[in-house]
Amino acid sequence: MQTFGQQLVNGLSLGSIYALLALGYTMVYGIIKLINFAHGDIYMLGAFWGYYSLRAFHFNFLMALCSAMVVCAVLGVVIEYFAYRPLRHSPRITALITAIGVSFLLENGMSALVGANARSFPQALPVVTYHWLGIRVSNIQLLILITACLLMALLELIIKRTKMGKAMRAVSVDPEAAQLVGINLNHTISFTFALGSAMAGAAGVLIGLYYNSIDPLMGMTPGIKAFVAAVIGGIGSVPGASLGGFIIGILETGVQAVGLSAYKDAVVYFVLIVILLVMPAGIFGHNRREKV
Amino acid sequence: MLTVKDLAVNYGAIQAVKGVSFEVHRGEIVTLIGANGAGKSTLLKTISGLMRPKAGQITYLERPLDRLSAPQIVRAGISQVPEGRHIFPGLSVQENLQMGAFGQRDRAVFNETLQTVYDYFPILKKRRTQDAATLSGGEQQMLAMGRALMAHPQLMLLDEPSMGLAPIFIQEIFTIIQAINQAGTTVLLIEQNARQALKIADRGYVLASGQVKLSGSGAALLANPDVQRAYLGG
Amino acid sequence: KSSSNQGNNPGKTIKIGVNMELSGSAAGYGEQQKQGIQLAVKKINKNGGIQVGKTKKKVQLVIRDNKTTNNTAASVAAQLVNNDKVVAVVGPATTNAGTAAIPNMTKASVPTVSPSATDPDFTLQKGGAVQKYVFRACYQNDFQGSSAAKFVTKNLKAKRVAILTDNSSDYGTGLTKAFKKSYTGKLVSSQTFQEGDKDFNAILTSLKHKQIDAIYAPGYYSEIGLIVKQARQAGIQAPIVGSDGMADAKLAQIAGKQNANQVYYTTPFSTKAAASNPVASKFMSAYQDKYGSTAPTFSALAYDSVYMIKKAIENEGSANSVKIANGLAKLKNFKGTTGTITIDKKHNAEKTIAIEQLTNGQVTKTYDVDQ
Amino acid sequence: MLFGFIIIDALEFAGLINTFIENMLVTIGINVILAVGLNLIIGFAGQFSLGHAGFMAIGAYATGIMTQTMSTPLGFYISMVVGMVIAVIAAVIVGVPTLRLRGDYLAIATMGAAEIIRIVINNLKITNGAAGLFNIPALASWVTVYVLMCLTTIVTVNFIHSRGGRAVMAVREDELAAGAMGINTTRWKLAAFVFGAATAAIGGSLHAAYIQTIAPGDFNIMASIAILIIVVLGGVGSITGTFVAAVVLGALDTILQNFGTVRMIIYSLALILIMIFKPAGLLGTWEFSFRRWLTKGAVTHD
Amino acid sequence: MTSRLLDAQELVKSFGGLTAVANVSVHFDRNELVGLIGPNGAGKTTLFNLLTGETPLTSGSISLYTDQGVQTLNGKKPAQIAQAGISRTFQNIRLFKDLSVLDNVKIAMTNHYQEGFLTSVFRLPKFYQTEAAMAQAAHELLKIFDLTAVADQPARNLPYGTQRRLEIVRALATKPSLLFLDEPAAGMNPEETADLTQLIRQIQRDFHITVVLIEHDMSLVMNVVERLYVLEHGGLLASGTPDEIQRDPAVIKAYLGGA
Ligand SMILES: Nc1ncnc2c1ncn2[C@@H]1O[C@H](COP(=O)(O)OP(=O)(O)OP(=O)(O)O)[C@@H](O)[C@H]1O
Ligand SMILES: Nc1ncnc2c1ncn2[C@@H]1O[C@H](COP(=O)(O)OP(=O)(O)OP(=O)(O)O)[C@@H](O)[C@H]1O
Ligand SMILES: [Mg+2]
Ligand SMILES: [Mg+2]
Repeated sequence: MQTFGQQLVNGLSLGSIYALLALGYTMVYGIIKLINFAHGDIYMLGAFWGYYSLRAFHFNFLMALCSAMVVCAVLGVVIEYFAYRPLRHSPRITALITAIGVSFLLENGMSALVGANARSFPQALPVVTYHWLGIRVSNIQLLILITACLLMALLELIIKRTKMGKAMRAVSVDPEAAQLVGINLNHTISFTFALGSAMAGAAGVLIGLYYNSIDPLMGMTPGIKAFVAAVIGGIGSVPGASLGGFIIGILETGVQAVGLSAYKDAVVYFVLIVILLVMPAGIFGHNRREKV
Repeated sequence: MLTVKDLAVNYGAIQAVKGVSFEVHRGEIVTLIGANGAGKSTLLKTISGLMRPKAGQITYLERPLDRLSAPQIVRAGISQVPEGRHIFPGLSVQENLQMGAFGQRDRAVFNETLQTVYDYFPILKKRRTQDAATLSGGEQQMLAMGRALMAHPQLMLLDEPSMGLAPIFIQEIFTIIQAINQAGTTVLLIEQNARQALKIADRGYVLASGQVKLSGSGAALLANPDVQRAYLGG
Repeated sequence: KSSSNQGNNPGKTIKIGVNMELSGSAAGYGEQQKQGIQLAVKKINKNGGIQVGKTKKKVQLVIRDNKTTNNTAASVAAQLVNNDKVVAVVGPATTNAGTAAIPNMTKASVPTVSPSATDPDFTLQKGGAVQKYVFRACYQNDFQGSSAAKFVTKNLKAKRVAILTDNSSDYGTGLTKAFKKSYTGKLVSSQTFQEGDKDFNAILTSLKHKQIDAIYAPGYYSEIGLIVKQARQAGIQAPIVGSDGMADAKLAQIAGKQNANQVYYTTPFSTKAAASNPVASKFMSAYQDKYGSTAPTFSALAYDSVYMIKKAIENEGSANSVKIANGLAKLKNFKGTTGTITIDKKHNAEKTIAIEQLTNGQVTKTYDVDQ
Repeated sequence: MLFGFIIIDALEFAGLINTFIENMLVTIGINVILAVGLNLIIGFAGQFSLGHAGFMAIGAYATGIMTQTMSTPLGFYISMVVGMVIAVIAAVIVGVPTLRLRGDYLAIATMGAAEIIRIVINNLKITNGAAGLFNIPALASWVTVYVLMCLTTIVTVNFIHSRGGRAVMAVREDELAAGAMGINTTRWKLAAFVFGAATAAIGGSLHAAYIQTIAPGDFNIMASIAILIIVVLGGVGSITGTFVAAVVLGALDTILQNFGTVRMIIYSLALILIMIFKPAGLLGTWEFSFRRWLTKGAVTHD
Repeated sequence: MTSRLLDAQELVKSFGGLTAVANVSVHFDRNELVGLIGPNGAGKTTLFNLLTGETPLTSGSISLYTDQGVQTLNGKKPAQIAQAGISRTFQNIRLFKDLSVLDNVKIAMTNHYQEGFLTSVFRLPKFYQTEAAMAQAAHELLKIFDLTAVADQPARNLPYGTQRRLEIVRALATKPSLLFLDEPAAGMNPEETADLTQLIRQIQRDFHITVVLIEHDMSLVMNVVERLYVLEHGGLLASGTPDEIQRDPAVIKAYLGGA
């Protein structure tokens, strides 16, 4: 029972990381139907920004977190402007390849710039471990979980309640009509990228802090997993992305807990396929069957 | 109010509009009729800023429009009801109408306009919380018009509002267009249903393969034998 | 048809190729090796080069990236031997890329020394005969794995061991296989992880209540560092024993000094022993000067690889590639940074193995394992 | 094609082609085989598959394992056929459920399926786990690769220009309308998918027998993406484009070997720029005057 | 009843809470021209979708009378129903836009010209024979509809009206005994509509098939059909000859309007 509780905590912390990343994926995909392959690498850059801002500029943790969000937001906007905007009217698969190119560029650019080696992240917050019924929870795990939930709620609020959020929804369903009611397409898409990339930046710093190890390739695997999470949850849906993240986190934890660690990813993909077969648009996605 | 001069528009290599000129005066209903593929929709899209002209000028209230983006043009007072309705599925009827007033900041004005729209289209009020995707074709058409009205346009561009509608709806739509016009909005109307359109129009232009072939008052065009043969079914 | 069996000959300079993982998943390790290679060549050239017969010739490096993929490694090998006409190659770092390079090296009769390909069969042909042009500077897995098993049994007196393997390369799986072969105690659990994994909490939690005397975790420092950290944070105090892939100062940084306790690893390159090894201590300080950090094992192994080639040239008095291969095969008691190396019949590097212990992130003790 | 073969062979005899160039040509040839198959699935059938490397792995391991004991050319071809058969079975198992999905959902599902294949290979004894297989007998030469490249391309192009190809393209254009025309859309989607998988297995077999080393890591997501890049860069729906892109990328990759550590940076920049300036791929959907090409193809075959 | 072609009994279709088709029974005889009208959202297209298998039935039964006897269509896939001899066009044109006009027609003939996989992949002589036969049949159809000149053009290049015509040709190429047309005149001007009226009559006469059409353009409907069904709110409001329907007060109130 204790072990079970502990594993649940493990699963939730891992899940909240996937969720945080999946949020950005789901937003960008929701609006321009682009699998933003570079999203995981923006998260990597967020982690590196945290690393340097803590070490070189001696920021405190909160400042590092917020500045990483800002830097990544700007970066997301810049990437969108140069790499994706010119392709807005091209086949989507073209933009996907460009996204892959951007991802390669960020990974290898960072490797060339700072070296491909893993490095340890400055411990900006002292680790405090709480014990509760024999379950250990660290303050950083709580921080990640709470941040993930807060950001998710905030996003949902932005999308559902604010004007920009409504504009985002309008652009995602019909960009042309959105322009006809006075929505600026470019601003809206830039805003989405900024928001999604800021999430990734926050995730980067939090994960740097949590695992204490960052490297230029760190975004690759979590990036793909986060996309899978977003798909499981129903891509385009904010609660779906979070749910998907938690499902994957708990699933991976569960599989390892029963001793099948070698098949951890295989199980995740298997569950992905099964979920898609039952719900072809993910858990929260609406499967709008084409009306003839 | 709106002057289009020697306008030419291309889709890649295809020339869809080849030097079209016409005018719309304040308070009028002007209709453009013409066969399929004549370039009518392309023309409207160019006026509303969705497409860029290859040559020619568009001036609106003495201002050139061809440099403005689509959202800026909406703010300048032109709103379009696009071909095929293009309502926002997934958003409720009321949210769709809110989107129509996207550039609008004043809450009171907004409420007032919303009331007007609901007065024109009482059915929309009944369905205001419903997902717009589940509306019937006629209701969607009304929603599209309502949404365009929410922007408080001075000039409204309508692209085939009667397409695919039941006869009873068609009559209603034309009645509403007249009402909107009476309330002070200038209307540029594109129609396949030329007879109805010319009946309510002050003036009309006939477009064929990207060029203006004929123009005149609604009544004159209705009486024109060429128009009768080609566009009114004999 | 164009390749001769005479091998390549040097020109004005001695060209040494580097077929290395500079991008892709093993880029981190490849980069460290590149640093070691460059350091070695710089030093050799500063001293005038390599003595070939009567003249001294400078060394010229041709560095090429194999992207950590097999077909690029093969292609890079072909380019190095055919176009660049190198007389010897250092690399690749991984067994997979290394074996992919072998056919082209053999075709051109140019030797290759891998600093870190550990698979026992790496240097062997299918029937078990030795690959004439393939050498390595590191241990092979069997040696290191069995040493770890002995240490765990004898020194740690561990009766119940859990294994945590890096399952994404031959390195971790090979060591595990070797460990399992010679460990006689009880294997409580055998789990795996992937390169790049960051979260080991689930596995560790499942181990927690299993009364484990030691954990054997062969892998690289980037993951093992996290395992150490998360294990200690989860309250697992059992000793963690690993392999030379974690012999890197970064391990303690990633794990956190307070967590890096009771951590052991097998290594040829003992930083502690380095004090008594003049070659090693010189290398250590040179590395510190150039890169501002403690030299990692991979750099040391790569450094040795270059010097092994140098030694072979000097012994043979020729920088013809076939001769270099002969020289490498006959290398005996070569004093390297990672110990005194003798190349055996199977082209493995025989050298003593040490086990280092970390306490609060510092190497506090070195054990010798006798074979 | 025959012509190209003669030229390249002549060059080889003349000593102009060394192992290095041959290596490049073989890589290009194998990539053509893989990308032509994927282009059939993506470009012609309109099914976005991201799992091509999984089927390639099956072919590669079939050859890697079987030629350990049957190290003769005959053994190699038998292993290739066995690989194709297994790949076909796997493609049916994967395809029947997942091909109901659309667009990116299908992509992610096929990617997952390929990863499952890879992970299973990574954990099996017979495949030697993560260490992979090496010392695989060198049973594929440049000639083998070239002939098989021509053969698979001809067969694929013939398929595209037959009733099946039209059915498959109808599914791509409008699945619903295709169904209403009496075309069993599931069956034809599956046909294209299985066909592509079988050619991927051929590519895998050749890869194993030429490089002589295989490991599960060779067939990961990035490997699938690399093939996808060739297809998109050449032009989705253009077999000629696939050829051109495979050659361009193969040459680029080789040239970039001279750039040491920055090779991947240049490569990724090139990728982004080509896509931005040539969004439909190098050749769009243009095909090299294939009437003539086809007759020529038929001649070489008959 | 020898001339009966299709019998649909008590069809029901609900989408979640909404009943789009509620207990509708219709039948079509051989060589008939039937119209289906009703307000927007009445369930006309949905009814077509049910009859062609595009949308699964909630309940009801559909029987097709063929030379081999009665065949139930319940639960059949669209492709199977098409193979059984029912073809259709779509409310929004759904041609294979990037393919040539000829290929559009050939695709519809897929099931009538079998060529084996190996035959086509290895280009055995039979392949060339089959292809030639198919091409000839396709060209004959195109000729009837005056499309020979554009046979090699991609479908997307055709003007709207021509695309609609091609959609009808494509549907005919499957050799149906029953053809459903969903708003064939939508977006056409009166002149084009008049041409279409002619065309529909011609098809029905020359191909000896049953045509059922949905249309809002009364000039077309009242001119060609022999019989009409009127739907409203998913239910059958009326049925009868055009004259009867035009005078039916309920239909006038719900659909035709006063004018
Ligand atoms: N996206 C496009 N790409 C290429 N050509 C196009 C595109 N849209 C329209 N066209 C072509 O431009 C011409 C004009 O089209 P447009 O839609 O303006 O005609 P229209 O008069 O509105 O016709 P309709 O009555 O069918 O609405 C046509 O020949 C059409 O084929
Ligand atoms: N796939 C679907 N999911 C949910 N509701 C649907 C679906 N298809 C149709 N409906 C609903 O069923 C009702 C009937 O639609 P249908 O398309 O059959 O109308 P119609 O009679 O063809 O109208 P129109 O003349 O406008 O084409 C409408 O209210 C529509 O919104
Ligand atoms: Mg139009
Ligand atoms: Mg309908």
